[in-house]
Amino acid sequence: MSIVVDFRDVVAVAGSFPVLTGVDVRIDAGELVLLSGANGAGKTSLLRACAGLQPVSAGSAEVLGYDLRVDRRAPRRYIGLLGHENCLYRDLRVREHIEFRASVAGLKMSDASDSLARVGLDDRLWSAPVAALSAGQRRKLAIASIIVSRPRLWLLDEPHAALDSEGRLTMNSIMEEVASLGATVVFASHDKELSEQLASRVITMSNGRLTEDSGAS
Amino acid sequence: MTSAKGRSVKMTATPFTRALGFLALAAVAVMALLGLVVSPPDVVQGEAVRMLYLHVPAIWIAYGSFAVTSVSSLLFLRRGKRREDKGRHYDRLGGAAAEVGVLFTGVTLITGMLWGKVTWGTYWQWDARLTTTVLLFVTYLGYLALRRLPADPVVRGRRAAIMALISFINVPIVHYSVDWWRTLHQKASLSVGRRPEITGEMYWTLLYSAVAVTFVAVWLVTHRYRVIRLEEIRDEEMLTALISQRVSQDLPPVSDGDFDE
Amino acid sequence: MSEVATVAVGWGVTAVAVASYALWVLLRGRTIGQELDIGGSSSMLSDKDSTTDQ
Amino acid sequence: MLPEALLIARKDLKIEMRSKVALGQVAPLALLILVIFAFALDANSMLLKLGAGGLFWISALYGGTMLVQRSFDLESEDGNFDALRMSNIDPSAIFLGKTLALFVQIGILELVIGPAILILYETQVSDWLLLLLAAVAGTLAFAVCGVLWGVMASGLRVRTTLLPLLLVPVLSPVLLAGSRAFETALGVRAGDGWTWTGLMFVIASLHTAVGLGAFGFLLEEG
Repeated sequence: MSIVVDFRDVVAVAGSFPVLTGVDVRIDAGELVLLSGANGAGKTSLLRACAGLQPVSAGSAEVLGYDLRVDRRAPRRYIGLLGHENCLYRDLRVREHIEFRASVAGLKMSDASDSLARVGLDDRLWSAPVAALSAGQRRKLAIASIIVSRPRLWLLDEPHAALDSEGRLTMNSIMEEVASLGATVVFASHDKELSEQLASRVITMSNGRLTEDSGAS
Repeated sequence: MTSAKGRSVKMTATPFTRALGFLALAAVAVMALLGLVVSPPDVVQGEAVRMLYLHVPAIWIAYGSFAVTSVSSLLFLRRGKRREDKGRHYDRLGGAAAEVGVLFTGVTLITGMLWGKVTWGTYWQWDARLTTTVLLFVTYLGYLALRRLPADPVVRGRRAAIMALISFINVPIVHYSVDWWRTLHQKASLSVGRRPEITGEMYWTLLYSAVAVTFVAVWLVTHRYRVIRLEEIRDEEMLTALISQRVSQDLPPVSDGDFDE
Repeated sequence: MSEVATVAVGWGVTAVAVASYALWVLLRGRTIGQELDIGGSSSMLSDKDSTTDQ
Repeated sequence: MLPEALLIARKDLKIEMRSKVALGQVAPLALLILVIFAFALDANSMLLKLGAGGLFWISALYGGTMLVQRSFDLESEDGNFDALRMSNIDPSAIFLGKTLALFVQIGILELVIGPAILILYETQVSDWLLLLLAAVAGTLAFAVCGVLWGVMASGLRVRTTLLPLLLVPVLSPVLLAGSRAFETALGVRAGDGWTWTGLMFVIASLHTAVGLGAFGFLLEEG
């Protein structure tokens, strides 16, 4: 199996605060990894470092075979990142938004409509402005925007946040589906029940490094 | 008291700069003597010509400093990427030189305005050079403001370097457009105070002053460079301390079942 | 203002500006040096203190 | 690269169409400034006529700076910059797209203040072609510099104060050239308006070259 994320002793600094203090982790293709840990443990920073958004200041970091210390941009086209924020333009309509994301990823609109249905967003919301959506609906739209770009590595920061119980189950089935198709999913969640039954591997972080790893190789 | 031996990198004064500092002081003292006492008053401008020995070297130094900033910014962007320290010495040099450049641009403006008052009868003329200089001053003040913002040092350095280069291509544009604006406009009114004939003693005094002020500027840039280095060392040590503090807090993992928020 | 007074003001302002900048740089260096528990030798400052009169 | 740039520009303009910040808020403010100038100059119609060119560019500069701010605020909002960075669009295309959108928005703003100046300050146009080309050149230079400095200041807490400090010195030659060219076009001063217009095109091209090269850096570090 090919290694998707290969971090060795990674240190990362945001401002003047060390957010990652020596992360050692390797993740294979097709894994479904849960990142667990208290607020401020470094889950978000690890996900952002994998996406090449958080610069790495020490150690070696490779994602999908690209050395992040040489080029942070290279692997991004294969990565889908769902952050705390949804990355939505408030003034666009749902349809325009998904159109924009699809065309940015070089895809047709037909793919986009499928992804909206997949996350359970009603057709009737298509012409609604993003600003009018509820928090949960926005989260779903953000997830749909990621499905559109068909990433090989999914980095999801609290994908369950703001979703209702049905939405959480849908989210889980999406993660399971893409992992079964060979994509890699790394997600952080505080919803222990929903996450642990889903994940093939649980990584616990504390103070910017790994403290427990159920699938350490 | 720790010995300075072997730790000279962390000191802002070394024997060399100490010597340079004394040299600069002595040179400035002689410069004051030459400029204020020895050299004769100008036939046209009288005593006011003594401003020349400050004003002209100051703008030379300012231009020189900004040139240093531009070159080191370029080197930082081009060479910095692959180096282990990301070429941060170029960044430090650029920052130190820009600060000294802004200081001397300020000196140029103040001495120029005072000089203008006694020779032209007015503090400010919309003269091409004055206008260009004031825009230069504001531009590099902006550069320093950008440098002061908190960010990852390499990120901040790169942003500042790009700004320095844009500012640099802007200098000739500003100069050219302002110059042209004034020549189109009022051709006569500029020749109010005639330039002094710079010959003999005045010429040598001016040249000497330029050398003396250069010593001062080099001393300032060197020390500022070292202080920036010290600031960086302090930040790095704080970071190392923070990392080891975080690492030592590692056990036992308190986080596992934390569900808040 | 007379010519002599103007020249005096010009040189004076310049001296004060440059000297205060130099002093600020030195003091900052000393402060950080002391924070780092290095440098900080009093001789370093007293040498350069004389810069104030430019 | 060009289709991607158009995509970005269309997105920005669509947002503007929906939110109507340029037309609904910035343009009225710019108009208000024209009125305020008349107060400041004591409604001296001679002075207003003479200064019309400069006053046009000052109020365009003021309103345009706000539009630059707005153009980058909507990217900082809700983490959209991250989405742009992750999207694998060429940064140069983002630069061109945002420049194009800003050009159109500042252009719209100018279409509001331009006629207002003609009416309020009783100015007459003596050379329409020069007026139009000078406006295009100045707006282009404005938009290019605006995007360049806008991205640099974006994401910083002090961006509202920092952006004008960085932008105005850079734009001062544009303001100068625009005013002189307009004065020629409005027939209040004989002069070489065409050369000034050319200068603005030169400024715009130089900054475009820098932007195409440096935008990747700036976007990444923002």
